[in-house]
Amino acid sequence: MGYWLFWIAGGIAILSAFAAITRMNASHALIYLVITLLSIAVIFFLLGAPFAAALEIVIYAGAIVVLFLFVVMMLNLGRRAVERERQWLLPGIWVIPAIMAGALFIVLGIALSGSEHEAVIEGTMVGPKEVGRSLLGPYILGVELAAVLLLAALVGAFHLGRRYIEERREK
Amino acid sequence: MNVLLLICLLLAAGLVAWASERIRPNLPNWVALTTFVLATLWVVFAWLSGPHEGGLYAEQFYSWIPRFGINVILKVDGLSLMLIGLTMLLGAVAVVSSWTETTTRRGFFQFNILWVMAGVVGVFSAFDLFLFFFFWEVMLIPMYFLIAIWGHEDRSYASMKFFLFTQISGLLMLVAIVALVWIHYSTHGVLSFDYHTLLGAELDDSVARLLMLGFFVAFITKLPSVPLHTWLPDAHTQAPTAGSVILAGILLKTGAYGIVRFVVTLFPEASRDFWIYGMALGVASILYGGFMAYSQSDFKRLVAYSSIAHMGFVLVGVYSFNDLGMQGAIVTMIAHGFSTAALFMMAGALQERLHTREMSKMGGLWVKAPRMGAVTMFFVIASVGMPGLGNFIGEFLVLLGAFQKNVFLTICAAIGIVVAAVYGLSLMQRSFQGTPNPDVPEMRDFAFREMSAMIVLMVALVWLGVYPQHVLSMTDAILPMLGVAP
Amino acid sequence: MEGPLGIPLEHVLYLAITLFLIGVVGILIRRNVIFILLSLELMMNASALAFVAAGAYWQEADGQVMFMFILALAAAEVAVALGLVVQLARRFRTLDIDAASEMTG
Amino acid sequence: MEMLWLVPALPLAGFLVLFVTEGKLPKIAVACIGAGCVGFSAVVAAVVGWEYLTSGTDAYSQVMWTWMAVGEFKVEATLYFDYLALVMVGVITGVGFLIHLYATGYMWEEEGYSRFFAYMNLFVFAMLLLVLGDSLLLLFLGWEGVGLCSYLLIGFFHKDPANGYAARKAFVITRVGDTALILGLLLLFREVGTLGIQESLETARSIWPDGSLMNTAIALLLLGGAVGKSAQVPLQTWLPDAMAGPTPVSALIHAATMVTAGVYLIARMQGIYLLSEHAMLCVAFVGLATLFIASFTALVQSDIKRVLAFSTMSQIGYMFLALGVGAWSAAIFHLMTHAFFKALLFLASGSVILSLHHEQDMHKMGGLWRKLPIPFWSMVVGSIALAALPFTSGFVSKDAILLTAADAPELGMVFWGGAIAAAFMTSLYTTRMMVLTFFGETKMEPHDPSKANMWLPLLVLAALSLGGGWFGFTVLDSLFHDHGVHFGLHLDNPIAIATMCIPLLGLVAGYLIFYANVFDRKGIAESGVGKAVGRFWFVGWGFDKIYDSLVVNPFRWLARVNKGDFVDLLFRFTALVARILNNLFSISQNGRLRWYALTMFGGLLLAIVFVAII
Repeated sequence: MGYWLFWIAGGIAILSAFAAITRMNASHALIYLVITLLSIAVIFFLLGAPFAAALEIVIYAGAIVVLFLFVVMMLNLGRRAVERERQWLLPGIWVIPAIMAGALFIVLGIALSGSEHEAVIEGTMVGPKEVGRSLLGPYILGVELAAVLLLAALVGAFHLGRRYIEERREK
Repeated sequence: MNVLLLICLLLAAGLVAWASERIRPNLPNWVALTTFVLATLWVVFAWLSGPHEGGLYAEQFYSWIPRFGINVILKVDGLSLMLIGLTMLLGAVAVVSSWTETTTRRGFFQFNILWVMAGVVGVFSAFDLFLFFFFWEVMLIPMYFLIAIWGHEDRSYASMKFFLFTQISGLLMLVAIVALVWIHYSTHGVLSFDYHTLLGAELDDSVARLLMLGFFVAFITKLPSVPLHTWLPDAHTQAPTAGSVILAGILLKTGAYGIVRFVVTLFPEASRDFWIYGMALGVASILYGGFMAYSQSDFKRLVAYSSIAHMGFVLVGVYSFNDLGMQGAIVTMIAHGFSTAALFMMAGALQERLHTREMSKMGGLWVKAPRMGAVTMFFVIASVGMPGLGNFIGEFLVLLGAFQKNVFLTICAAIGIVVAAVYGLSLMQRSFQGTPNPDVPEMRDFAFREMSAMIVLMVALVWLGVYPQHVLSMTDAILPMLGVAP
Repeated sequence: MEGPLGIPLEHVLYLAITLFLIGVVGILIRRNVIFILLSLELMMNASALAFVAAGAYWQEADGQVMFMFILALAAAEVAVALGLVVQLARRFRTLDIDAASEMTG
Repeated sequence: MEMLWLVPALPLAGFLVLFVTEGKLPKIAVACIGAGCVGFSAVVAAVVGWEYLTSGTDAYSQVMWTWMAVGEFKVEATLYFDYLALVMVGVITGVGFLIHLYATGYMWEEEGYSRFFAYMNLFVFAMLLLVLGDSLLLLFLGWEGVGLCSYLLIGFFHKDPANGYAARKAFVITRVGDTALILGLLLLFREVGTLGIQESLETARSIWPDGSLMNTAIALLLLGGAVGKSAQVPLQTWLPDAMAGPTPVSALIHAATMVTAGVYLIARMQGIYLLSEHAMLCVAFVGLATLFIASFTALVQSDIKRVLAFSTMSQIGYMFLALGVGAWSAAIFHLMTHAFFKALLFLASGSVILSLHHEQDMHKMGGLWRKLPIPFWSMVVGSIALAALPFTSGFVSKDAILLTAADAPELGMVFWGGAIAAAFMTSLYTTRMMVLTFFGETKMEPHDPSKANMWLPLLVLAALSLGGGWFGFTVLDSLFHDHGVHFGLHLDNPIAIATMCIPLLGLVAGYLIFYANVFDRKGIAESGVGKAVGRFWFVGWGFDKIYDSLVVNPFRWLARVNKGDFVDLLFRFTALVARILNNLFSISQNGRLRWYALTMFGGLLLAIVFVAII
């Protein structure tokens, strides 16, 4: 049961991911991305990581992708952008990336299938409590660093945005 | 005498000079000049008051990185003291020579000069190999700035070449130092960069030869010797006057000093086996440097190549492995410091007045500036090796020492004296004698400032030539330490 | 969740690889910055999936901790990257990433 | 005799004063200082000499200070005074003073009056140091010092590049000889262990009682130095060009003193030479070759100073010959008399040249004997002394040389024959010079600039040229302890009579050829053979050409070709390779994000494949 659920969610994730990178309209692509993220959240849930699944939905789908959408809307791309996308996305451009991706898939597949014993995920739940313990225990330094990273991103984003705003004001 | 204090004084004076530019643009010159004059007096005072026990004029020990056996060990023996004195004196001369030449960013300029000098003093007194390497780099980088910022038309090429040559060869030395320390550590179990500790390192012949080559290459690049000399003509030609004076007068001596202090003593056997190559390189430098000097048409370039020839004598002297050769090499180092520094000052003065170094655009300058002519004549004669002036003493002692070792190479080196006459007189002829060039504008002659610097150098050369005993007796005592039978 | 789920670890990893490669292909074929960033998000999710799967297999929290870090990273990246996108759009009047190819060696 | 140090010190002081004042003194003061200090030096020398002669000691030495001491190598700055030094110091200060005096008048109109006397005084100082130094190194100091002054004074009129060239040529060629000398010193020190002259001579005698190869090598190397300085074959080519200097310089440096330094050196080191027959023979042959070549060359020159220059070379050749056959005192004696009469000739010709506004070509002179009486009669005296007519000083010394040479074992007649042929030529070219300059039609109108300070030295030198030979009989003969040298008249010996008569014959021949025009001189000179021989002689037997094409031109060519330093090519090549690689790789650095992503992806693929294969 869980196994089939997993592959249903995984298939949706793959299909929608593929759709996300091939759409001409950025908004549509982002919606497909949200679908991918949601299916991944389902998989997380299946794997016994409900906390991760929740964060996936809340922060990824809910915050980050929405941020994308805001920017897309702000830039006001419209129909001409779609036309341009169509010109850029020529069939020939696929060839090399596809070959390389295929090659990498085959190589990794060989590497993965090489293992002898069957590794099966039991699906035992690891709840938020353990995650929290672990985060603020052995990983406390990582948390601090992540905080610094976020601060840096904050400052950087502010800097980039402020210039934009000031220049607009001058006009 | 506290060497560390002297080094700190120079470093601090550099900062003060940099800052003082804000008060008055000319103030950095005064700061630097005062510092150098004081330091010179300090050295003279130390010399007059004589060495302590063990023949050292100064000895300092401070712990630095004890974990790796790295300490600040500064010692000044006769050789070091003499070279430090030369450094400080030429520092003052260099400052005087660039008094009006440098007009932009004088503060930073003098800062660089003072820091180079601090590095040089460190190099001459460090008895810890790590500290030595540290100072070796300290003197390199300000020098790079001096060439790269205040140099002439081709400065970026020249400064980069200078930097790459010295840096790469310096890295070779670093590898050799680390290897030496490591080998000593693995046999004796003591991790130490101390010179005197490392003297006792027992090395295999082949290993010793390799390590010796590491040091040797670094030092003959700095010296420089054929075939690693090609950075020098470019660097000298492009450097500002003060830079050339320091380069020729002092920085080249660090190479010679390194050979005397480290190559010969740390690897006595390997160096002794190596003598024929060292001497042959020296002879090649003498002949090739002299020959190249003749073929140049640029005043400074000619003098630069002549430096190569003179430093060849140092190499020949050191690798004769006897007291005569060694003493000759030391005297040559000092005398070359004076004579070539003066010639570079002259080149700088000419460039300041005529805006060219090309001798085809000079000619007959004696008529316009007889003092400059006479002074140039004096130093050309000195560098040609006229008896009674310092260079002759050095070169003669070198030849005398080398003759005991190998007759053929000595004959070749002696031919270098003829070549010296050829290029020296051709320099004189093309710049100051001959038909006065009508295109040359009226130029002012040397005035008090430049003349006083020149007189100091002239007196020093005559003193060295007429009574070299002061210098000779100072190094006499340390000859056994340098692996040379007294 | 109770009981044996029975998902082989390899399968989850195959899924992660597939998603990752889709992201890579996305980066390589698109010229629009927005799509490139989007592909980047995909790749990050793929790796997050691999982490979480591994954590689940060992029944430890570390996989999820890594996911948290990836999340923080993604948030930071998106914040800066979108700022850059806005600048790019303003300066070059296009979202073509190849327009901003001035930083050549 | 404690005043000995003053002898060189006075000219040095003069030099320093003139050097420091930078030509700001009035001319009269410069003249007083310049000539005065040499004069005082002469006086001091005379006093010292008198004390020395009356004291009866063999030698007197005065230690001044230890010049340098390294291990076993020790050089004292010591002055050493003996017979040889006495003669040399007498010549240098005495003749030197007269020439200085003359120069105060000669150079009056020239620029750089003070500079001139500074150089001259420095020269006198160096020359005195050369002859007084008791260490070969001190001698070498003087040796190089005089070379330097010679260089400075030849190129005194430095505005003309030709003078500068001549000066450099002189310096460099003598430097070649000096290098040999240095090597000689090195070898001497290695073998003998000292550079003190007296000390090394003694040691050499004791360690090589029968001579040795080393001894010969040392002697030949010293000879190399002497040959360079004294303008002997094969390093003689600089001397004629050195005549570019002012005439008093030619008189002092290139006739009376410096060029005879080589003779002094060999005489001083006679202990070394006496131990080596081969070296002696070499000295003699060098002298013979030079005197022969130079006297022929002098015959066809047209520049009066060049005639005198070649004549100087040949006279020094006589001295070398004398040294080679062991006639030490005759050599030194000829050095002295030659200093008298050659200085006289130069100074007199200088007066002629000055009166003709620096015209030196004899073909443009003529008929001057009535208009310039003092120079004329001085020249006459100098000429007869040069031609060694009986009872002049030149005769006494040259006669002694020729007769001793004739006595030399085995090769005696060769030496004598060559020398006497050259003596004949000497008379011939002297006559030619006199005829061309002073007789015949007047081509230029002279103005007589003579002042007392210019003609007085001429008179004194003329008197010495005539009567200087008496020194030989009275003083020198007893001072040098070599016997078998024939001073005086020997009418019992046919060789001696021939020696006396042949110069006279030359004079007569000269009179017939150049004055009476008995032969068709022009016809001979313009015939094919005559032209070729004349040209060959004129260029000094082609030595210059050989050196130019063998050494000078290849050196210059190489210098021109290699101006950029071929060693640098290696490093430039390295830099070039780095740059090419840089260009190559920076193609990939195109700033396109997707290209970077693609290569990263490719790299990842490769890495994984690599790991998977392993």
